[in-house]
Formats: sequence, structure tokens, C-alpha cells
Amino acid sequence: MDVAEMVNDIKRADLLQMYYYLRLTRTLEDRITALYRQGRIMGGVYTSNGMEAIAVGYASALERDDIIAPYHRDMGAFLIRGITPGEVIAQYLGKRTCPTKGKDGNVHMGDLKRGVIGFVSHLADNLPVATGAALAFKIRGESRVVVTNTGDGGTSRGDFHEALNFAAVRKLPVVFFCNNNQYAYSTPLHLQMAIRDVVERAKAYGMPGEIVDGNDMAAVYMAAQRAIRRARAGEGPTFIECKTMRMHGHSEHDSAKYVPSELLEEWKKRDPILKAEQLLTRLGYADEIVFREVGERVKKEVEAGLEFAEQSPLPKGPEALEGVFATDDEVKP
Amino acid sequence: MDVAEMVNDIKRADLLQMYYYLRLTRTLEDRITALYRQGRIMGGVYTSNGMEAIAVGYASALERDDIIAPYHRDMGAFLIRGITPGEVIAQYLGKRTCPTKGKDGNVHMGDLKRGVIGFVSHLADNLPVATGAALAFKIRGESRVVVTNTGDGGTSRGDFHEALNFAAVRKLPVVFFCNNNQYAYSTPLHLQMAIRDVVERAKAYGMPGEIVDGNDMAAVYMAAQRAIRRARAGEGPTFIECKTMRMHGHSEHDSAKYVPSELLEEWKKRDPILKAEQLLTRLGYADEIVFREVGERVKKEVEAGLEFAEQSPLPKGPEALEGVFATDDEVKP
Amino acid sequence: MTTTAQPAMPHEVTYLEAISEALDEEMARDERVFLMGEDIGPYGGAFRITEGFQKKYGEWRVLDTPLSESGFVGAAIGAAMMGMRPVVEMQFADFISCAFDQITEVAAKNHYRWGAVVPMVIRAPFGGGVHGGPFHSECPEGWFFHSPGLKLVAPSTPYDAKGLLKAAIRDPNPVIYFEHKFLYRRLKAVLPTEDYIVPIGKAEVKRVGRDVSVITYGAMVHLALEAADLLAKEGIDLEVVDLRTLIPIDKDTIFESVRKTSKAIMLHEDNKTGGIGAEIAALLAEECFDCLDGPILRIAAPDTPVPFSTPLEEFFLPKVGDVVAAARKLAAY
Amino acid sequence: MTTTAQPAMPHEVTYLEAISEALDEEMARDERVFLMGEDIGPYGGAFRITEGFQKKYGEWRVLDTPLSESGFVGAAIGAAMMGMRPVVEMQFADFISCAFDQITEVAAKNHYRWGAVVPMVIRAPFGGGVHGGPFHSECPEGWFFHSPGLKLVAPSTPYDAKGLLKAAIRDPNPVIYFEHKFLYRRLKAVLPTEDYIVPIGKAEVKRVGRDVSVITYGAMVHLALEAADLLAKEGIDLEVVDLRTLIPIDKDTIFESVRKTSKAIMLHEDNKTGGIGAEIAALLAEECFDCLDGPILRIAAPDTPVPFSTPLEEFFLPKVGDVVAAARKLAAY
Ligand SMILES: Cc1ncc(C[n+]2csc(CCOP(=O)(O)OP(=O)(O)O)c2C)c(N)n1
Ligand SMILES: Cc1ncc(C[n+]2csc(CCOP(=O)(O)OP(=O)(O)O)c2C)c(N)n1
Ligand SMILES: [Mg+2]
Ligand SMILES: [Mg+2]
Repeated sequence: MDVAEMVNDIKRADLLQMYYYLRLTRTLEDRITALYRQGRIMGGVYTSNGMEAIAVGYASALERDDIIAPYHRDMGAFLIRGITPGEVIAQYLGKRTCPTKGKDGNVHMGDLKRGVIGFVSHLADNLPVATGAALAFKIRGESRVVVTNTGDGGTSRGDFHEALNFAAVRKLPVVFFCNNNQYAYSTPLHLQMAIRDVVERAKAYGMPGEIVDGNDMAAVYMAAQRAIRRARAGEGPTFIECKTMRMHGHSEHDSAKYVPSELLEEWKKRDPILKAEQLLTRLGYADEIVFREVGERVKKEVEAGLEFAEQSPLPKGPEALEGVFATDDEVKP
Repeated sequence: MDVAEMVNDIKRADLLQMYYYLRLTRTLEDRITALYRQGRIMGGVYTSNGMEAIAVGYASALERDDIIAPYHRDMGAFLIRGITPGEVIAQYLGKRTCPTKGKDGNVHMGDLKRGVIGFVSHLADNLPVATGAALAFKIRGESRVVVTNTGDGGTSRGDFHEALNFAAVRKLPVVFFCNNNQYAYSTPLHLQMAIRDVVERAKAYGMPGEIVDGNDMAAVYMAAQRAIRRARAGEGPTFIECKTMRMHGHSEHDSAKYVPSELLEEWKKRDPILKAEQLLTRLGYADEIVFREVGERVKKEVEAGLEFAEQSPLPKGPEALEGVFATDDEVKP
Repeated sequence: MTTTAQPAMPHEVTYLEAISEALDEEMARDERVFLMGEDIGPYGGAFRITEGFQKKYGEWRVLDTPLSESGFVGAAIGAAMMGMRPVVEMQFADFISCAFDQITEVAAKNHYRWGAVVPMVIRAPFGGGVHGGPFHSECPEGWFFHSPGLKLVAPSTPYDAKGLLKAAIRDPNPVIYFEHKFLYRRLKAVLPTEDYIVPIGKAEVKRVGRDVSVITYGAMVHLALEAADLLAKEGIDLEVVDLRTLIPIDKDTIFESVRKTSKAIMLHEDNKTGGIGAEIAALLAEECFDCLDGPILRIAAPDTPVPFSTPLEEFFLPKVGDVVAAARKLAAY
Repeated sequence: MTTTAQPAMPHEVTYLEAISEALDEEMARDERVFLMGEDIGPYGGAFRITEGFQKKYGEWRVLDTPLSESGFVGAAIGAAMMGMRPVVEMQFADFISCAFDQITEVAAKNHYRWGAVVPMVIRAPFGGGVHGGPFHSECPEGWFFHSPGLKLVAPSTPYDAKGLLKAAIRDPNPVIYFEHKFLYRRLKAVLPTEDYIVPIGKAEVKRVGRDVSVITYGAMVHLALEAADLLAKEGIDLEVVDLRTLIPIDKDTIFESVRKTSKAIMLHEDNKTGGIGAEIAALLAEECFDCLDGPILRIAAPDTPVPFSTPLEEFFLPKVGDVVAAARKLAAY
């Protein structure tokens, strides 16, 4: 399998679109980080800086009716599913116009109409949930697929185990991504697990697993495609470990002094945007001019989003009381 | 590795003692089953019938100061640690003379003085606990070891995953046995996991694993010895899958119609007591006369135990209020 | 027992059969309804409530799960969000502790946080008096009494058992359905032939009385009714309020009763401290203080785990005599 | 901040530093004490409470765990039973839901069931007002208020924070130590130089008053004190009872206060329904009814998850004005 060759099968438009989402993600998250440093954001800021290709890659491989259950470094996936930069910033600012109407913050965005299961802080909690969504599709004989993601740290939780095991036993149409960015907060991989590759975990479930370069959007996309195809064909779940590196602190208040600077320097060279640009250039699909244009476009979109978010109203206090229970009219009888 | 040859290294006395415990287990559990059928036992009866060699094998490989955290089909281990048949029956009858003083029933016996961590119904809950006991030994630099056991079903629980992962990361002196008796209550292995050998699970933790014939006390004993030696030497945990078959219902009220009768017939031939007798005969360590003597001895011991248990007082109602909290005088300051 | 979807004529059923009928009728009525749990398939569940169901509805609507409560509760949440109506069975309510995180953090909060509708039911066979000991007798309702977003019901009669389960299945929220094991085969009633529900959120006065209100639920309703018969002979007229729904609390019915009698006893089998009786007492002391003509008494299990041995468990469980004594005290106040 | 084992002279410390000092001094005093948790080693914990500890006490007494709350709480139980004194840190109290089963089923019940002593502490940084949203602001004490065998403490001042943590570490039972995040850096006090503990089970009257008793704990103590200052100006003399220990409840101090004032307000940040205020109110309505001269009012968060956006969270949290209004109402009763 030569990634470099297979990449020819990906449509130019698809690659350019992924590139656009890489840039949009980076620009949006950088903007949010800047807002955070200005003290304009309450609560934590978790970014996918340096890891954007994972969410962009897997979300690009999905069909409209498919479902994602992203984790906290998957901004690209939210955007691809149609959550706008404005909504994202509104969410960070606690505005009423965000997917949670201010009830929840940062990356805890969910919207079933756009196929997004809302993230839960408790890591790995959404893996059984993703499995259950896939189960619904299987029971109803639909050809829809669920893709979910977890960090390397998240794979240590019991819910990871229970979810993957159940998905494998029932051959459910779900793909488990793992963003292995080598740290869980300050905890390095070797204190998290006694294996070098997280993909080893898949063997415990009799589930096929593979490792991809998480900084290569095309590689992630193709791996996602293969796994999604398997899932859709009723052949069951796949585990995909994306090797990458967390380039910022765990959240923006963390200076991450515990990460050796050589490691960061090394990975800086493998930046997913850089890699994407090299690829697009090599394939002759785009050049510096295009890259600059995309850069300007996403910048405008993010600024427009910021304006939208800033002009959006905050919720009113008593709205805190709304929505604890669903009402009958929210469901078909 | 030829089990048949290595068995020569086991001392005659040790093999005979294991045989004795196989017989004691069988006779004791048969007696309890009979009591149950007479309606003299409240609550459930879970036996290790046909699986006695596992607990007998691993518990025989331990030193006095080691610790076990057994599960519900490990009667032999309780006996080897010194819990008497009388105490066991007293426990089933809810008498005050049992290790839980009537607070808990059946196999939920614990006694730290005899190195036994009490079983908790919630399957796999005791695996993290066993790991923690091993952690204490590691922190204090003691050369003590913990052995714990779980069913095949129990390995599906998150606590299994979290325990094995932590033990492997910290190279803790703990050995994880798994009694793979092919069913969890009525659930066959293929609905429990998508792998054929539970030992595959060990790979997810970078933990060495092996499969042994769970009906061969010598094989279990030797595997336990190897793993315990590794653990004591600071080389970390081991996972040992014991292949066996549950020969009764899940508990005595379960007729287990869901188990194909051919399977039971096939495994009947591999009965651990039968196997032990063949081994002892082959080695010239014992013969029919010895077997009969042991049979008579254990029968007497069980009957004496029954008498002890029956003559033991029931707890008085208000004792229900005792012992919720430990008092300072129970611990060193 | 294999039920048909709609019983043809009035017929007497046990509490257990009423549950079974509700499941069967709802599965026949609505193909989104499906069941998950341990050993509920060919075996029909530990209590045989789903016996014959898998034959009738197929393997994908009556799904045996691996031994992983957190995993399958999480899966139910995911399936529910995709428009299914999962009903999961805890083999014993006690094991719900293993799924606590999924229930309180995911199921309970999803609607509030981002508007996702999670229509699912968790059946939890609970309660003591069955010689189950500390892990097969628990009353876990108190744990969930405090997690906004959950509804809790606990029927005391076959009629309510059927009607509340149907209502729970049709409710657009996560509902925990506490079915009392002690009542399974001890109660019988003739149920209506036509489809009916017992609305969630409505308590019922099970016995009208003038002097003292006993507010209770589950198996204790029958204890209260027994006490009422005894007290009637001495001229004390007990009113028995069966909460039926624990959350949301039917304050109207409770307050109406206590406004009439001015005397209130809280009765539950759960531990006293932090039990549901505390909340009802607090509500009365807050909102009905002026109508109270005596202290609000509580009768509940003491603050210990449920002990195994018969004399201990008998001491532990509330008794008719306790209710009689409390009512006498209040009547004389 | 790196602390020495025994501070040499009176010094002012924050609530957070008080916690840190208690840990440090107990580790120096008793080598059985060790710490486990996520990112507590080189990083010093999410709130930097154990900064410098690993350097001082080594990797085996300040142990970074994999991301697995159930696993490391279980491990703490095992280590405690082997004679260690583990103190585990939840990164946020909210994640304690993942360890719920180990805490309630294993830690809480072991002593009652079979006499095993489980001296361990779980530190749980809890509470809102920190823009944390639904998963970083919870008050989970209510969940554990109902599990016999656990002790619960919740200090409101640096003095109590230090003294209660030391008492918790020395207690032979599992203790959950709820430390309020909002108070971490907002409170300072000069602490004694000599070793001291605040005994578990003793509430404290933080302000003596004549007219109305406010019974509260944690951050709300300061709200009550603020309200007391305001009310003093209008001649209403508030007594503020700080529970400090939530279980076991110090009925004497509470009753004494309410016998004096005849008026009681329960105040907590936790959701109202099923909160600790309900239990105290119920105790008063049961055992102090005759001394009550007005309804027992409760001020608490409404029954919703903790919302993220500032106006929502402000609405959600109890306010000084609520206490003032309730006290006025009672004073005029
Ligand atoms: C159950 C649980 N425990 C602890 C945390 C606190 N926490 C948030 S993110 C994080 C590290 C996550 O590491 P990883 O899964 O590798 O994801 P990454 O942030 O590296 O992408 C921790 C410990 C949490 N969110 N959930
Ligand atoms: C967490 C939990 N869920 C459910 C049960 C009920 N239960 C008791 S034993 C059992 C099957 C256990 O199977 P396995 O682990 O294979 O052990 P075996 O009995 O076959 O030796 C089940 C489901 C339990 N004890 N704990
Ligand atoms: Mg990571
Ligand atoms: Mg089994």
C-alpha cells in the first residue's frame, strides 16, 4: 500500500476542501486562543493545533446521514458537519446562538440534525454511545455509519473497553479513531499503557486495527474511507490509531513544560497544513496563490463568525431552568 | 515445554495435597448443593464443579504471605488459605461463625489474616483492588504477590481493563487468572467477545499471557508458579487463561438447558479429579487405595464441617447495626 | 410464559407477568422498542421476564449483551438518540452502580445540554427480603434521586407495574423503572384487557384514611396497608399514599393527604439517611408546615448495607410493627 | 509552592495551600501515606496542589495513574487493605461518577461485610462559580450521602481544610474530601504552627446568632456569613452552622442551634431535590419538631445540571439575597 500513489484516487476538489478545513480549523482555534489570552473566554480552551488532519480526514470521508461522536480535539469535524465558526465562538462565549444555547461550553457541541453527538467531558463516555447509535442503524438495516474519536488517554477507561468489545461482538457499523498525541494532559504514553502502539488494543476485541500518520490528511481520509466501507458493508468496526503530537498545552492555561522541546520541534516539521500544501503542490492541484487565497477566506469567515458571536445575545438567567426534561412533542409518538 | 515432563519437578507431597483439595472442594460443594436442594440454604449456590483444578492449582503455588482475590468459582483457593469447610457451610447458612458473621453469603468470604480479599458480586470489581494490593507490596519493596481470578464474562467489564492496564504500566506483582468456562451465566463466549481465546486480551496491555488446560491441576500449578516467580522478581503481571467448562448450571437453580449436552459429555471425560488420578497413578505417587482414603477423609471433614455449621449460632438481629465503620483501634496509629 | 401482544380477555397476572406483558405489548405496538441485557435472550433473563421474547422478536430486538453495564447503558443512550426506544435490564438493580456514570452524566444531561432526546428505560429489579445479601438486595433509587434529567418510577401492584412500564417506554426521557423482586410472584391481579398507562408523575392514595398519612412506595406499600388494617381495629385511620413515581414528585397528592391528616410518616425500605423520605419530609416541613400537627416520622432501613443472614435481614427491614407504633404515636400527639 | 513537612512559624496560607500542607505533613509523618491521581506527579495536579511532591517523595509515593478513575480508586482500596493510606485525587469531583461503583460497592461495604479496614481518602475538587459548565462544577456529595460506610467532609476555611484532611487521612475508613474549587485562592488564613486536626463528625457554629439558624457547608458558608452581616443591620441575628462533616451528621450541634433559634434555613449549592439539606430538614422535622417556630426553608441550586454561560450559572447558584429574603421571612414568622 503506497499512500503516495493511492492519493491519486482522491478527487482534487476533495483534497482542496480538506485543505480549506485544515486552515479554517487552525485559524478559528488560533482566534479562540487569542480571545482566551485577552481574558474574553471563560472556561478552558482545548485546541487541535497540529492535529487538525485527523478530524478533517475522518469527517470528510462520511456521507450526509452518517453520525460523528467527536472528542475535544476534533474541531475540523464539527465544521465539516456544518457547525459554523460563528456558532463555535458563540459556544465559547456562552451565547444563546450556539448549539447548547449557553448551557454548555467550548467543544461540548452537539446537534443531531447535523449528525453530531455532543461531547461529554468524561473521556470515553461517548464510545458506548457511538456504539449504540451504530446498533440502531444495524437493527433498522440502515447503511449509516458512526465515527468516533478518543485520545490515547481515553483508551485507558473502562468505557473504551466495553464499547469496543460490544461493537466487535455485534459487528456494528462504527469506526473508532484514536488521536495518539503522546500525552494525556501531562501524562506521557508510557505511564498510560505498557504498549507502544495504541492499535495493539484492537486485538483484544478481534477488531482490525491500523496505524496512520495523523498529520497527513490524505492518509487519514483514506484509512477512514476503508474502515467506513467495511462498516457499511456489515463487516464491523475498525480501530485507527493516528500518530500525532499535541503542539500546545493540554489547554491554553497549560505551558506544557513537561514536553521535551525537541519533540515539538521535530513534529513542527510535520505540521499537517505544511504537509497538505506539499501534497497539493506535488499533485499540481494548488500553489502558493491558492494557499494565500484560502488563508484570506478563512480569516474573513472567522472574523465574520466572531462578529456574529459577539453580537449574539447571552441567555437570560431563567433559561437555566429550561430543558431538563424532553417533552412529548419533541419525539414522534 | 512438555507439561508431562515438567510435572516430575513437582514434589509428590504437593501433588497429593492438591489432589486432596480437589476432592475436598468437590465433596464440600456437592454437600452444599444437596443442602440447597433440601431447601436448607437461602440465596444462591455457585460451585466450581469440573473447574476445581484452577483455584487449587493457583492457590497451591503461593507462599503464606501472598494474597488472593478469588472469584465465585474458587472454593479450592479459600480452603487452601485455611478457611475451613465448617466456616464455608456456616457462611452459606448465615451463621455467626463464618468469615462475614452472617453479613454476607455464599462465596463472599474474606479474611485478611488468611490472605483472602473478600469477593464482591459486581464482577471484575476486585481486579483493581488486587492490583492495588500488589501496588502496596511494590511501594514497600516486599516480595509478596497477589493472585486474582475472573470468569470469561468478567473480562468484558471496564474494571478488568483498567486493572490490567494499570498493573502492566507499573509492573505490579499480580497474576490475573481467567476461568474460561465458555459461558457467563447463559451467555456463550461468542456473544461475550469476538476472539476465541481470552488470552488475546493480554496483548492490549503489553502483558504476557498464556493458555493452560484448566482441568489439569499440575498445568495450572506450573503456570501459576512461573507467573508468580516473574511477579516476585519484579517483572510484572501475567494473564493466564484456563480453558475449562462449567459442568453445572450457573447457580444451582439454573438447569443450563442452553448448554449442548455433547459439550458436557466431552468435558466430563476431562474431569479434573479424574485427570489428577491418572497423573498420580502414572507417576506412581498414589493408587486406588489412596484415592479412596482421601475420599473418606474429605467426606468426614465435610460432615464435621456441617455439624460445626449447624451447631453454630445465627447472629442476633441487632448485630445488623454493627461494623458499618471501622474504629481506630482496628488499625495501627 | 409467552405473552401475546394484546391479551384477549381479563386475566389474572402476577406483578412479574404484568412487567412481561407491558414489554411484549410495547414491542408489538412500536417496532422502535427493543431490549438489551445480560441473559435476556434464549434464557429469558434471570427472572424469566423475557422468556420467549427472542423467539418472537428476533435476536436484534432481544439482545444478549456482554457483561458490561456501562457499555450497554451507553449503547442504549446512543440508540435512543437515533430514534429507538431501548429497554435495558439490569440483572439486579445493584449492578446499576457499574453504569452510574453513563446514567447520570450522559443520559441525564444530554437533553439539558444540547437538546438531544434520550427515550430509554432501565429496568432495575430491586429490594430485599429475598435472602440476597448486600449485592442482590439494594435499593439504589436514592442515588438517582439527585440527578436532574432522570425520571424514576417504582410500582407496587401488577396494575401499576404494567401501566408505569408502558408509560416509561413512551416517555421521551430516560426513566429508571424500579421493580421490586419481592413482589414478583407474591402479587396477582386481574388487569384490563385494553391498553392503558399509569401516568408518570402521579401518586395514588392506595387507602383513604383520616388520621395519619403514610407516604411510601414499592413493597412497603403493602406493609403500610397491613398496618392500616391492624390500626383500623383500634380506631386509627391510616391513609396510604403510594408515590409510584419518585421523580418528578407529585407534591399535590402528598400535600393534599397531609393537609387532611396533619400527620405524616415516611416509609421506605431504602436506608434512612438521604432516602426519598427525607426529601418528602423536607418538602412538607417547608411547604406544608402550618398543616402539620406533629413531627414527621420516618421508618426506613438503618444506615447499613443489606445483611444476608435471615435474622439480620429481618431486623434490617422495616416491619408492620414499626408503622403501627409510629402511627399510634402520631395519633396520640 | 513546595512545603516543608512542618511549617516553622505562623504563616498565612490559602485554602489550596492548606490542603497542600496537610498532604505534605501527613506524608512526612506517616510513610504509609501516598498519593495517586492523574497528572499529580511532575505536573503537580490540575490545581497544582501537589507541586514539588514527587521530587520530594519519589515516584512511588506520588503516582501518576492512567486515565481510569475506577481503576485507581479500586487500587487505592487494595492498597489501603494492605496497610497503606492512599489519598487519591479526582482531577475534578465530577469524574468521581466513573469510580462510583468502586466507592459504593467495594470501599463502603468491605468493613461491614468482612471486617476489612479501608483507610483511604478521595479528594474531590467540587462546586461551581468557576465557569466550568455541567462537567466541571458538580456537587456530587449527594450521591454518596446515601452509602453507609463512607464518611464525607467538606471544609469551608483554610483551617478546616487542613485539619479535616489530616483527620481524613488518619481515619480508618474511606473518606471523601470535598474541597471547593471556588475557595482555593479566594481565602487566606494564618494557621497554627503545631500539628492539629479538625475532628470528623463535628459541625461548627461559624457565627453565633439568636434569631435564625442557617445550616450549610462548603462555599455557601461564606454566603451565609455575608447575609448575616447584611441582616445584622436590620436587627436579624443569624446563626451560621457549618456542617464541615456531611456524614456522620453532627445532630447535636444542629439541634442545639435550632433549639435556640427555632428557625432553620438549609443552604447548599447542590441541587435542591435529594440534597443534604433535605436530610437535615427531615431530622429537624422528626426530632426537633416542637422547637420549630416556622417552616424549614431550603435554599439550593435548582434541579438542573450546572449551566455554563455566566448569566445562567449566576441564576443557578444560590445568592446572598436568597438567604436574606428567607431569613426575613422566618424572622417575621
Ligand atoms: C474520566 C475523565 N477523567 C479525567 C478527565 C480530565 N482530563 C481532561 S482531558 C485529559 C487528558 C486527555 O488525554 P487524551 O485522552 O490523550 O486526549 P488529548 O487531550 O491528549 O487529546 C484529562 C485527564 C476527564 N475529562 N475525564
Ligand atoms: C457487574 C455484574 N453484572 C452482572 C452480574 C450477574 N452475574 C453473576 S455471575 C454472571 C456470569 C459470570 O460469568 P463469568 O464471568 O464467565 O463467570 P462464571 O460464572 O462463568 O465462572 C453474571 C452475569 C454480576 N455479578 N456483576
Ligand atoms: Mg493524548
Ligand atoms: Mg464463564
